[in-house]
Amino acid sequence: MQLWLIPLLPFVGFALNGLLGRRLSKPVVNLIACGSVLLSFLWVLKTLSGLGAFSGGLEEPYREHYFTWIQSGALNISADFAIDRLTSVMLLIVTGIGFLIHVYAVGYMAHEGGYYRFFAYLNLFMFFMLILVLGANFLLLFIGWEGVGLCSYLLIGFYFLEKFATDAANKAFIVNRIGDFGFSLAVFLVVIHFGSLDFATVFDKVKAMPVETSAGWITAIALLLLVGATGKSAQIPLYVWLPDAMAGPTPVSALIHAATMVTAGVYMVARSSQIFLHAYGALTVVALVGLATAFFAATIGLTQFDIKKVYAYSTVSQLGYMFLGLGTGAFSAGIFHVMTHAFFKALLFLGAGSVIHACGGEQDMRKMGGLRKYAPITMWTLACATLAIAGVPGLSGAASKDLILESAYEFAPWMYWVGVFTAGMTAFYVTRAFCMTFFGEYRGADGHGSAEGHGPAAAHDDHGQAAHVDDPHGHGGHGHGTPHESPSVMWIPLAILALLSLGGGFINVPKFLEPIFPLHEGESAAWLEYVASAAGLLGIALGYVCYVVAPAIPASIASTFSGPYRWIYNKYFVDELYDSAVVQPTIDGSRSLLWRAIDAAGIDGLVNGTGETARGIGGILKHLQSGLIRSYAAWVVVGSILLIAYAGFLGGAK
Amino acid sequence: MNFFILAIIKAAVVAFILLTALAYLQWLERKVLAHIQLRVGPRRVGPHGLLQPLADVVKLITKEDMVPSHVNKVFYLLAPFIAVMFALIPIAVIPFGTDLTIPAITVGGVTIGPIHTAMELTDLNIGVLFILGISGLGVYGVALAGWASNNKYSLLGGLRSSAQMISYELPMALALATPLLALNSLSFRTIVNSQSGFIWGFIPRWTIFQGPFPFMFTAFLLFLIAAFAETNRVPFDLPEAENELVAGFHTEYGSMKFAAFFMAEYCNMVTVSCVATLLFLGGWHPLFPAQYGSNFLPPLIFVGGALLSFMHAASPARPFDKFTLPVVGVVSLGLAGIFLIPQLSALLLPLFWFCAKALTVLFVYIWIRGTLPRFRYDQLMHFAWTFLFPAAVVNLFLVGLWVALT
Amino acid sequence: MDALLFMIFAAVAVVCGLNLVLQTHPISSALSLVGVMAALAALYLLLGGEFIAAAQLVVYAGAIMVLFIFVIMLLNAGTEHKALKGSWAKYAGVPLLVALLGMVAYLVQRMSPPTENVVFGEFRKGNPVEIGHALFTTYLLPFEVTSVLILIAILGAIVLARKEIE
Amino acid sequence: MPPLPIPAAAPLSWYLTLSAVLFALGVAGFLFRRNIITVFMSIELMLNAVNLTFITFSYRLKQVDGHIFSFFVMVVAAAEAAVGLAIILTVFKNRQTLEIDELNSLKN
Repeated sequence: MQLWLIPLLPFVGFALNGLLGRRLSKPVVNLIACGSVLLSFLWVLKTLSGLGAFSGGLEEPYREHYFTWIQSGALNISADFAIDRLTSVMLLIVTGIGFLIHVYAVGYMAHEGGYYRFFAYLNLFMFFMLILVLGANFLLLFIGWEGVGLCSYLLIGFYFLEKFATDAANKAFIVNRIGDFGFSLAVFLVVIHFGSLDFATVFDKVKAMPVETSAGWITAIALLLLVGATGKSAQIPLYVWLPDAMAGPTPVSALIHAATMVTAGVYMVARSSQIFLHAYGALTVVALVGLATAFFAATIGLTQFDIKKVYAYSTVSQLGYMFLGLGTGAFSAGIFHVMTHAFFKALLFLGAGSVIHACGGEQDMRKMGGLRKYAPITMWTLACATLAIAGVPGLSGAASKDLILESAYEFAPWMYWVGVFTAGMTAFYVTRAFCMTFFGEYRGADGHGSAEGHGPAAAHDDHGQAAHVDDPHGHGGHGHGTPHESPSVMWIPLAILALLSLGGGFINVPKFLEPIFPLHEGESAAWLEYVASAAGLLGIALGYVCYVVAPAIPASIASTFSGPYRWIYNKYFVDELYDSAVVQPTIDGSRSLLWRAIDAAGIDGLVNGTGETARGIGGILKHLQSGLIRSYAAWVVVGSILLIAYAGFLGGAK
Repeated sequence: MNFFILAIIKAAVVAFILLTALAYLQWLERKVLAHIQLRVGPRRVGPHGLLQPLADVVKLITKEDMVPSHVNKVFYLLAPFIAVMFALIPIAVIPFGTDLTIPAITVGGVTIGPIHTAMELTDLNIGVLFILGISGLGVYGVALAGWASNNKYSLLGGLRSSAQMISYELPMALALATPLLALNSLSFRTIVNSQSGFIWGFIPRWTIFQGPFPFMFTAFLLFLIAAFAETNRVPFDLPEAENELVAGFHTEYGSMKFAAFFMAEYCNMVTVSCVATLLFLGGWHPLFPAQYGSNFLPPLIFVGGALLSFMHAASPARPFDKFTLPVVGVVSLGLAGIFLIPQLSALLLPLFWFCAKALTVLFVYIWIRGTLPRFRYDQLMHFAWTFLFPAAVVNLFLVGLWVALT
Repeated sequence: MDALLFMIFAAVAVVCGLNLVLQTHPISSALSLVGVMAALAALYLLLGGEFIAAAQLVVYAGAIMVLFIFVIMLLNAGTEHKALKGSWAKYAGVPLLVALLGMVAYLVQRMSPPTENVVFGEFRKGNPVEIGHALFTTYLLPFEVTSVLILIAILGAIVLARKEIE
Repeated sequence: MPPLPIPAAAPLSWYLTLSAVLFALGVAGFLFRRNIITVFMSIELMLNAVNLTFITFSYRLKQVDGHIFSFFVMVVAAAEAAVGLAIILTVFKNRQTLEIDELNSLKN
């Protein structure tokens, strides 16, 4: 089936763009970037149809062995790709959405510097993501995991002339390292206890073991895996990097930080569902983490004014939903939500991007408004996404969210209620964002875009990274006084995604995933759905009221509950907390202990001492190098004499 | 110690014949050139200048053997010796005919023989390689002569010739390797023996007729061209280009040393023609099978020659030849008679064929010299490296392919 | 007989080698080196290395040394004058070499008994057939590699020696 | 003819000793000569000595490999000579000298 072709195609695109991109013209770069991803998507389709995934086939994982990679003692790690139904869902999401976003980016990045660099990174990301999804053992998964982390770092810091972008990139990278640390520990534990990293063998061994009710090795592994997942999927306590990651270009936020990469944690947990199912405690922790994340992120989302920040927090909270689903044993529901979320969240971000594009780089919703007459298509597509995420019955968001909530109810009713409340909040803030953006009057200054975007953009259009020196929001919009609709290359993907997020709910992913995650029976009471939907609709209504009908209400609420409001508005001061609790001590410790004591005194002393010694010896030996060839020859003769004397007389040769 | 005596005798015989042949080769060359250019050539000394070579030798020996003051003595004197030495050595491995058997003869109680020996000084089983190696050393003579005589013309000549010889040695070796590939041996005797017989009863199974037709023939031509250059003959005689380099490397050489270079050159010519004969032209195998009377060709030729000379002698138009031509006729008649003696004919026929072929090649040498102008130096090198060498390689490759496939 | 031949050619080789070291003019050294090579070729024949002897003549004496002489003529290298400043190696060299030589000779005598003689014609594997067979079966890869090496050498020589193109 | 007063055949050790002598001569040439071309030729002399050793041992071991090795040595020597002489030409072109003692700009 040539699975290797799937990741290879984007890699080829990366290689071409990365190496030759500077010399290639933009159309060629577009062709290479999008074409490679499209080809890979088509190849995925071909492979899946060939494996009969669409016709009820692929019950058993299909596996391709390429070569033995690491062979040390009993440990035998081979480079294998495996594809089962879970993988195929992820593959479709990654390549499909990825392709749409690539196309979108062609329009969005049209005026950016470092064009080829951007698309090279995107393709590289696709490559690693596909490796992550296709890998048949933990090591390949880990490689993809780190690779996507790298690409996310590169793309967040795409405008690397901007302090905030580089800071955000570093933050994301470091926070992820913490998670990856846990993940790698988990991998080591797996090696120790199962002597293999191959999914199939490991999970079979796990299946053979009893379910751990109390803490045990499997629990430890599961928890460490969870740490990794929290890092990658921005769960409490490691979610802080995702909102800052919005410093990257919007397509990146859509592709990496909403649709695909952040769901890698979910995928990983689902992939190792056997382990979690055998570690009851860990599963509960997953559920709790998910629920808490969903709730807190939603509350923060209520108060943000940066449109991308809002969607970022909503992403965090939706991821929390997914983890809630996983934790409550509804793995298929979680994956289902991954898919639907990919649809509408990508759409939200792309719509946001389109809005930002329309406003010439403005991201603050307080400076927007009334865009519905300028950007109707954006509005309608964004409306679809908003309704979908708000959980309006029948739309994609509702379908998956309800499943999650049902399983949460079976797990523990209070979780269900918190989830419902969160759903309401979600509906509220997305509606808020939508209304602030599209209703009312345009609050942005005229010529604002051109003042800030056009000059530098025109000046820096096609030489490299310089394009963003004076454009803090990172979008060198092409100047225009009034907002305007985005080009077709941008809204066509929006339209497709809108359709998907409307009808995506009817793709019965749980049924599809049944061979892997048996649907848990226990017919859920119908009222659960009604309540959830009601919450969603209520949230929408409230949002509409607060931000269209009576715009004064939010301000008054904020003033009355000023304390909690500021608290929430500043994201519970979590960043500051981490800063004071973790970062500063680390810095101080490193400065005082590591730097002054160990590095300066110890290591430098050692190194310099070595250098001094070497110099001393060299000072003696330098007389050997007289520059006269024949003296060298004489030395050779001396050496040979010694050798022969040794060999001949001291009993070398008998 | 029979071996040594035999060897010495053979060496003496071969050396004598060879040196005489060289002298007369020069006479032949002058005659042929003269006739090509519608002159008569030497005819003062002896009838038809037949004694001219002797006269030349005497002249050269009796000349003052002067050594210019500015030369590097040692090498100046060494050079001609080197040249002659490496020119003469290769003859040692060249077979002239089939084995020679002399029955035991008793003269005054001393019994000699019976002697059975090959008609060559030694049958080296790597004869071809040997000749290649020695001829490679031949360069030193010329180069040293040019350098030692401390004269810019000579130096240029020496440099040119050494460069030229090195350059042309490659194609020559490759062209030589071509028949070896097919005949699959390095010993001349084996090579010649494997060329006996006839294809379809009348085409001699010589190398140039063997294999896929054009290749061996091409190899032969390439070898001939390269050999011309190796021996510094026209059209490749730049090292001694009289008119531009004032005779190149032997400007400063007089008398016998000068003769030594000439001997070396003609000896090389002989060697090359012998090698060509042995490797390509079937050595001493007759041109057409015996049942068509190839054994009676030599006597017929000699008889014809005799009749011709008698006729000329009879004609009043040639007063000078009244006595010489009848002598020639009688001699050739005698030769014809000898060829008819069965015991000797078995020995002489191969010899005849061998000499006939070698002489043909030598005649081609002279002919070319009478016909072609001289190359320019850059043309020479260009020709060697851009045409001759690739052609030889391709040819060798094709033959190798053919050998591998069959 | 063999011993006689050996002595003759060994003597030639040693004398020529000495000459190479003692002569002050490069050309003389070069010619004596040619002499050494010729003598060695004869010795190879004694040792049954027919092909290698021929190769010695063709490659070494016929090509390499001609190249040397060619260069010497081209540069018109004169005799070298006395060393202006001698390095210690010159003075330490002789005893060192004597020591080396003595040791090697002693070891050789000790290791190989004088009874095992070199008889001409006892070793028959040196003919072109055997060599070619070994060369194109066992040592095919090194052979090809050497061809590449030679190609590189040709290129290098051309690049180094060509006239500077302004 | 009276038999010669020498052994019928030369011991193997003679050959080895000869090659040692030649090698030492080569080293001597390398040490004492100052003309770079002569030094180069001394190296060739050493190579030849080594070749002789190869051939001798290949005779002793009755294997052809020694010949192959010396053949390779020859090939390498040819390449070396080509490049080395080219280098010498270039050096002479730039420095107008062949004395290795004067080619010491690497020193200090």
